[in-house]
Amino acid sequence: MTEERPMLDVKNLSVRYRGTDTPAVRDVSFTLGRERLGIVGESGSGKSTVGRALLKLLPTAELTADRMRFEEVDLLTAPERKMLELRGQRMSMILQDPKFSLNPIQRCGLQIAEAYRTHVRCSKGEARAKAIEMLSAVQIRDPERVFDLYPHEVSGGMGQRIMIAMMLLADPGLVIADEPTSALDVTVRLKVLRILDGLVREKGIGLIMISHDLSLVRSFCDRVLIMYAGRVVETLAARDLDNARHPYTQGLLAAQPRIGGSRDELPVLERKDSWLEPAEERP
Amino acid sequence: MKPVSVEHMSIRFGAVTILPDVSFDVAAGECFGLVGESGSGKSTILRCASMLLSIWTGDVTIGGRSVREMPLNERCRTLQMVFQDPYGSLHPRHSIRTVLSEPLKIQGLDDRERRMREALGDVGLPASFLDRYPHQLSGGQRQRVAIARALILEPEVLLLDEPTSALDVSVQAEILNLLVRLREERGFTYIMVSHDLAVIDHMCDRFAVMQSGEIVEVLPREAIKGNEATHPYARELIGASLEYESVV
Amino acid sequence: MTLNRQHMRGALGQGASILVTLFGLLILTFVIGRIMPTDPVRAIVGEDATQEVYMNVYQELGLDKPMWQQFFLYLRDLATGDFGTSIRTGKPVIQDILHALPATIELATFAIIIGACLGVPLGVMAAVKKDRWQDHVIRVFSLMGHSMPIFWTGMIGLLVFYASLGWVGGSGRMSQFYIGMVPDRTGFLLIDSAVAGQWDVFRSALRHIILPAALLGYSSSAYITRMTRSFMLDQINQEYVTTARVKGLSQRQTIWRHAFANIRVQLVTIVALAYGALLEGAVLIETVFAWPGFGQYLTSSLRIGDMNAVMTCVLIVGLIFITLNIISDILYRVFDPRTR
Amino acid sequence: MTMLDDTSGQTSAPRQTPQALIAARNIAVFLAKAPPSAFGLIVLAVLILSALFAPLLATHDPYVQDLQNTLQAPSAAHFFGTDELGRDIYSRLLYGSRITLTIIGLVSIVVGPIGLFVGTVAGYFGGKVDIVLMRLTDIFLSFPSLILSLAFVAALGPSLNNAIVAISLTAWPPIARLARAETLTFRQADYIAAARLQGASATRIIWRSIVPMCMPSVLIRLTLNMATVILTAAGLGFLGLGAQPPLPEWGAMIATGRRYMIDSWWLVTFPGLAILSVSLAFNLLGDGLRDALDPKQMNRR
Amino acid sequence: ETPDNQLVVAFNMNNVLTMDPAAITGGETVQILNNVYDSLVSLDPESKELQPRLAESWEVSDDNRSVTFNLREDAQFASGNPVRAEDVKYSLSRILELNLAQASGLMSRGFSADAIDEQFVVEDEHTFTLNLPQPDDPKLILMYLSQAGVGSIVDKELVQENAQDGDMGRDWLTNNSAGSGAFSLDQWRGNEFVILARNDNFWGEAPEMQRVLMRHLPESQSQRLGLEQGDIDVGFSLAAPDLKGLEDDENIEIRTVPSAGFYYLAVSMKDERFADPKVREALRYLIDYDGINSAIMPYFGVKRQRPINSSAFAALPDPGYELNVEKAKALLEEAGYGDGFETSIRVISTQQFLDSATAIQGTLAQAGIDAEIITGDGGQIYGAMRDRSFDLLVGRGGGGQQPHPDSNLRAIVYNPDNSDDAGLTNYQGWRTSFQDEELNQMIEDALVERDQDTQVQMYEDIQKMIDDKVISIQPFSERVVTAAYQDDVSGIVIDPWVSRFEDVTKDR
Ligand SMILES: Nc1ncnc2c1ncn2[C@@H]1O[C@H](COP(=O)(O)OP(=O)(O)OP(=O)(O)O)[C@@H](O)[C@H]1O
Ligand SMILES: Nc1ncnc2c1ncn2[C@@H]1O[C@H](COP(=O)(O)OP(=O)(O)OP(=O)(O)O)[C@@H](O)[C@H]1O
Ligand SMILES: [Mg+2]
Ligand SMILES: [Mg+2]
Ligand code: NI
Repeated sequence: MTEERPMLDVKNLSVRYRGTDTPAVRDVSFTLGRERLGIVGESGSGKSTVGRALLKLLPTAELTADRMRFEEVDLLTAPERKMLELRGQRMSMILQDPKFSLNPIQRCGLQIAEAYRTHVRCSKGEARAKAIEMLSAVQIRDPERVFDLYPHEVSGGMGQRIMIAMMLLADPGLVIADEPTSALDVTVRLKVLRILDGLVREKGIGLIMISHDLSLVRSFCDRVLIMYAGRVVETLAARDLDNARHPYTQGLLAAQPRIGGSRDELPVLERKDSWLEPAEERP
Repeated sequence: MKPVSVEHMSIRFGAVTILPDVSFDVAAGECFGLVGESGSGKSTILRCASMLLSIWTGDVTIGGRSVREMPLNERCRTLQMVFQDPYGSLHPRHSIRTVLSEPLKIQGLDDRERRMREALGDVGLPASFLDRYPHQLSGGQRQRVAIARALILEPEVLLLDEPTSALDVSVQAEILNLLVRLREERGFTYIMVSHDLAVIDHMCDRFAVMQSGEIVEVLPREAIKGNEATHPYARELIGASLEYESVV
Repeated sequence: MTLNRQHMRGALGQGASILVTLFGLLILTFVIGRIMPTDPVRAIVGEDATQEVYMNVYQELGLDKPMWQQFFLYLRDLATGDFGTSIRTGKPVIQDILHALPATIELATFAIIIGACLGVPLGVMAAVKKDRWQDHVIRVFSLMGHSMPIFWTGMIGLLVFYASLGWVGGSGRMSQFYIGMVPDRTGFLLIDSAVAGQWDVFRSALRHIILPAALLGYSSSAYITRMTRSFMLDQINQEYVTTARVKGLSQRQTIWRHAFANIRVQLVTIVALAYGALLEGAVLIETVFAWPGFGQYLTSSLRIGDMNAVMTCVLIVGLIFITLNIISDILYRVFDPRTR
Repeated sequence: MTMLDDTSGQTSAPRQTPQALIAARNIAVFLAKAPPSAFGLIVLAVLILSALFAPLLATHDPYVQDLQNTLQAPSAAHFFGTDELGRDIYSRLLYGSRITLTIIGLVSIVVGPIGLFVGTVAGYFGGKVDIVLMRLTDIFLSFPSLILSLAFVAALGPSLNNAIVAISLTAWPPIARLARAETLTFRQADYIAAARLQGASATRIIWRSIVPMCMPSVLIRLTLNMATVILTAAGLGFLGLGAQPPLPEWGAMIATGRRYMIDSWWLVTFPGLAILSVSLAFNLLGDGLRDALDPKQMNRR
Repeated sequence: ETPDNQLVVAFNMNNVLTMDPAAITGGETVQILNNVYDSLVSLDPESKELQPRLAESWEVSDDNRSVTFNLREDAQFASGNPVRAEDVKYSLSRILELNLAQASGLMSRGFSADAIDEQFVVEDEHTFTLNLPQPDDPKLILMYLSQAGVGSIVDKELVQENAQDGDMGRDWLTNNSAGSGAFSLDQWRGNEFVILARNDNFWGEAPEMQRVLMRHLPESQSQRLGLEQGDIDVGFSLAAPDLKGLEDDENIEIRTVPSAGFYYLAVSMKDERFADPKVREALRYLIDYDGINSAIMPYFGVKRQRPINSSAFAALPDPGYELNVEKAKALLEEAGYGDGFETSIRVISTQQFLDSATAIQGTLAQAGIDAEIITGDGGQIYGAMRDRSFDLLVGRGGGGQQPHPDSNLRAIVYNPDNSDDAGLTNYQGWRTSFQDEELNQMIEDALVERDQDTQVQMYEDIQKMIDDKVISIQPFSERVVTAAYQDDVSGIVIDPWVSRFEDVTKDR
């Protein structure tokens, strides 16, 4: 990796939700530079929990780690006031489902503008202009009109783009995208991904892409973390994904039917308890 | 093995017409796919065909008999459905035993214990699962139970409404394998809804592309790979899927 | 166009269903009025009347006619705005109620202001601090309000604050000897006395209303707190609240600008319903405080079997509730963009 | 005998009972953990125990008067003092708990099924059935419960039984509303569709599939309702329209005791505290139950 | 502190339904209207002697069949109209013609709307003759006429001005007054208050109070607190414990005076058990007269066991019944009910009634009689009595508004027709299905006896006979009324039937 200090440095992060016995995330360690990191894993493996833990958005969970730094800030000890500065401005997160992630009774544009006004002292007019600019940056055709729409009046793809606009408005250094496209139709999915990719490249920011779709992560990320039952079982460069050594990763890759692929029986995963051991410790 | 034929199916909710006029035929023992954007009416077709919705017009015949004219019992034993969400398709308060014995009781079938064990065996679950409750099962296991419930009345036509889209790829593979095996062994006729062309390609012989309530094109499976569709929307859909898969 | 027609149809449908409800209400009130075992005739003629006198009055009240005919006459009278004459006061019932209602409304309004000002912030606070000690304290405090028999608290309050401490006024709307000294303009004593410049009476009225209003307010704040809390909890767990936090909004901003903004409409409904429910508390508290309001009118009418009065009271309560429901429906439509 | 013949009950009983027992124990443990609902549980236990063992715990006969010993302040002989007829208030409170339990028990037994029936039927069938039933519910719902009960009791004549009838008449609509709302959400569920595909009749679906789903929220609502029922009953008793003397109903005790309140505080204080703590207990318990078996979480577990 | 020139009175107006003297019922309305309307004669509150009022004097004819009244010449109504014999005639005929509550009394004395001109004769402007339609005791009639209601003289001219459709001003008088009393009705709001304003045209001495505010405060506690806090001058319907509490307050005066009627235990003789005089006699010994009167009745009643109010002339002292369970048991044994029986006691749910019934329930139980208490409001309890369907009943009543034995006897004992159809609901004798021809006759005879001493002797005989025959109603207490008032208020008359506020003064 580069010699400069990584933007994000996490060591042995564990998260346990209050009222549950086993932690949802156990001993997760990784670092992130100005690159695109994918986190994949099956449902419930703790992907979103990791993302939310980084922003300290989990009021009902216990968070422990040996180290959790974002640039110069120690996230572990940072007080809420410090986090308010970070959130939105320096790190932000694109939430999964636009249907639920936008305030249903506030116009979309205002919600975007609010993100800007929270961090930048400016007039309403300026914020509005900035928001509209951002809306066109995410390729919304008639940003002036969309600005005044309510969330239920926009389609899923548009909603997702509004989310992206809102989260990238204040030029954060780190963006966590939590399954940004899984709620969308295949036809819109690619468009949204392209926009996101374009913006990230343009601004040169760190991106964590959370998804359960291996193939997607492979094409959009530089590196991939594979999670299984709250642990990272394998870390790989995206292009090496086909050479994954962990049987879980291999199994996931093989189980996917492919267009034009053979119609033979699909290989299925045989889960083993030993997978719960961290990958490094296996021979 | 019975052929299914949908003729001029049309339904409206209030002022909105959901399906203007849908017709297609499925050969006996065929697996027929339905794809299309979200909200295009795929599930609605299945719900109409199974008479879960009854206010539609047109007709559906199975083996030459109209589903409307079939008595309830016969219809239940001809056609069953598997739903999309494995978390919602099992009653959270019923044990698997209740889930499976209920249809037998309703239909007045005897030898229940054996039938239940067999059905569970067919979907690859041990008989000990009979006394579990849905919340003690994983998504894939639930979907198997849902399939077992459909199988226990020994129907001839299975309607599959996105049976795997709520599941992980790894679990999806198990279910798809199961469905393929069952069709080979018993010769069911399937109508399967999916939004994933890879799954359609893996399972089906022919499929219909739907857009806002209408079937824009019916294509054979082979048409996917080379995107041989003619209708623009069908082309776009297949194109996007192909592109997604290749980019990806 | 279609949207408009659909709205029209919705409005018509709603209108029709209100009519049906109203008609049901009429039947119900009529039945209640007629099966009351209390004998209104006896109340009029007294214990020692002869049979002859009794029958004379019986016929005058129209009680000798068959039931359906009575119902029909009742409907006809209602249609002409005639709610009948009270047996007890000899005045048109509606006039009596219009005298009594302002007293209750004044009390209820005062109470709901106290209740809402107390209940809403407490509810929000409890939701934000869910499962911490603040939450427990607020919940127990508000549930106490919901669990105490209002007539009991009224009595204790009277005993402590009036009899022992002398901080507040006692029974009635004002000191007894002020009665009849303020011209009746609106029926709202605080307003009337202020308009007439009779500040003595105003002060006295204020001293008298404060205790019952505070007790009623406390009991309705219990309901408001609880509903606010659960609405807020629903909202706080929503993704969009997380979105707001991701944007960097502080807790306070997230709560008030986003979560709270989303429950405003529901809250208005709740407060409206709580306001209606105060009528219920009023029946009891008015008995304890000799408050000459609607509740007293109803209970004393019930006691002597004053059918017309009872039926009209019940009808009015029903109407008030239906109106409150309609208003809250409309509010939903107006304020929630999703239902527009 | 007949019970033993029911084979289906027999086969399912050994399997299901542990499940239900475990669930019940889990709920109890959950409730006991939170201080407020623990308090509710304790008060309820005390209430039930005192109702069961009233004859053992009571120091006096609740009905026997002692006109020589009226209005005695609390003392060792009379823990809570005596009332205007020299009856022991402590013993009357104990026996009064039976009345309270009877009221809430009977009301719940009447109201639960009626509400469930009306609500599920309206919700499941929809359309005209729904409109008719819901209008009916609306009519009853458009009154505050006390006022409607008042009117009914006035119509039926005051007595404990009539009070129970009147309260039941006013208490079912909210349950029906709730059951209907729940049914509407479940009606769309796939497992209902599956049941229909298996040829289950509407009755069977409502009874076997929908009712069990509505149960938790109806139970919660009933628990919360009990507090209201107690207060309404007490209010009726207070207005002289509920339980009739010499029954030691708490509200009626307050109503009569209030005439002596200024000089003999114990006459109203103890029954008031009893009503307060029991209805508080039910409220807390209902809240606790809501957390313990929140129907919203159930599908996800 | 209440103002010096206003009197603030707290009482219970639940039974105040109208201000029309022809339609009123009950003592509370009489209490109000006594101040608004004058009658021809009045009763002295203390001695219960007849006194002149609007009539300066009156003569009874020798045959006891007519009374001639000479009206005061200076009397005028609040409207300024003079009071004339014409008004007296109008007032009395109005009652008969409207046939409302107050008609009962006149009709039971034989007056009828068909014979108005014979019964009520205007001799000249200030002379009025009343002709009795049947042999009667003019004393009693005069007592009747002393009371608001039947006796109220209304302002004919004013009433006729406000009459509609020949209703003789019925609508208007419900809410307005047309009298010549010391006060006139200023404002009345049902179950809230009555305000009386001083009548500046009053013929007598002008009252000191400019305004009398009569406030509906049914809660005894409220009245007590109001008195203690100085918000109220007089409280008329206080309950025993509060009166007891106020005894200690040195600023408050408490006074108890005899009033009309009894608290009694009634049996229905339709029930064969109670038709047996042995059983009735047993019940007589199953009431703890002393206990009830000392523990429950203070302020409400004093011990009385005969059905004639002790203030009436010819009243005998009590026969001295006592609780005697053994004797009662023996009587029951004789009657064949040695093991007791089950029955019910109806009682209205007002405290002293309920407590008495509960006490009686307790003593009945000692003789093995298991009586269930059924409570309700007046309509339900007395309604059942009027329907003649009850077993036992603890109630209050029995005439006595006129201090004449006939008033009590007619209400309690007399029953001319015992058939269900007769509907003589105004007679408790009929309600309890008690009929005794001998007693009936004696009551009739005593009333029309012209010789005072003989009459007294006859009434005493009746009382003894009642004792022997064990009638269906056993009084255990005679009603008294108690009021509490600020001690700087004087001139208050407590008994509602004769109460007037014109002499009330405050010395501060
Ligand atoms: N608020 C919460 N309280 C308790 N447990 C939770 C909470 N949120 C998530 N969990 C649990 O934590 C585990 C990890 O959840 P998480 O949402 O991180 O999974 P995920 O990998 O994002 O899954 P998906 O792909 O379905 O989004 C799961 O077992 C989940 O049930
Ligand atoms: N009960 C209903 N009332 C009104 N509209 C309905 C109803 N059910 C479905 N619709 C509408 O019918 C259309 C088709 O719905 P359907 O569920 O068949 O779509 P679908 O193709 O299955 O979509 P998806 O891929 O999201 O499952 C949608 O626009 C939906 O909103
Ligand atoms: Mg997730
Ligand atoms: Mg679908
Ligand atoms: Ni409530």
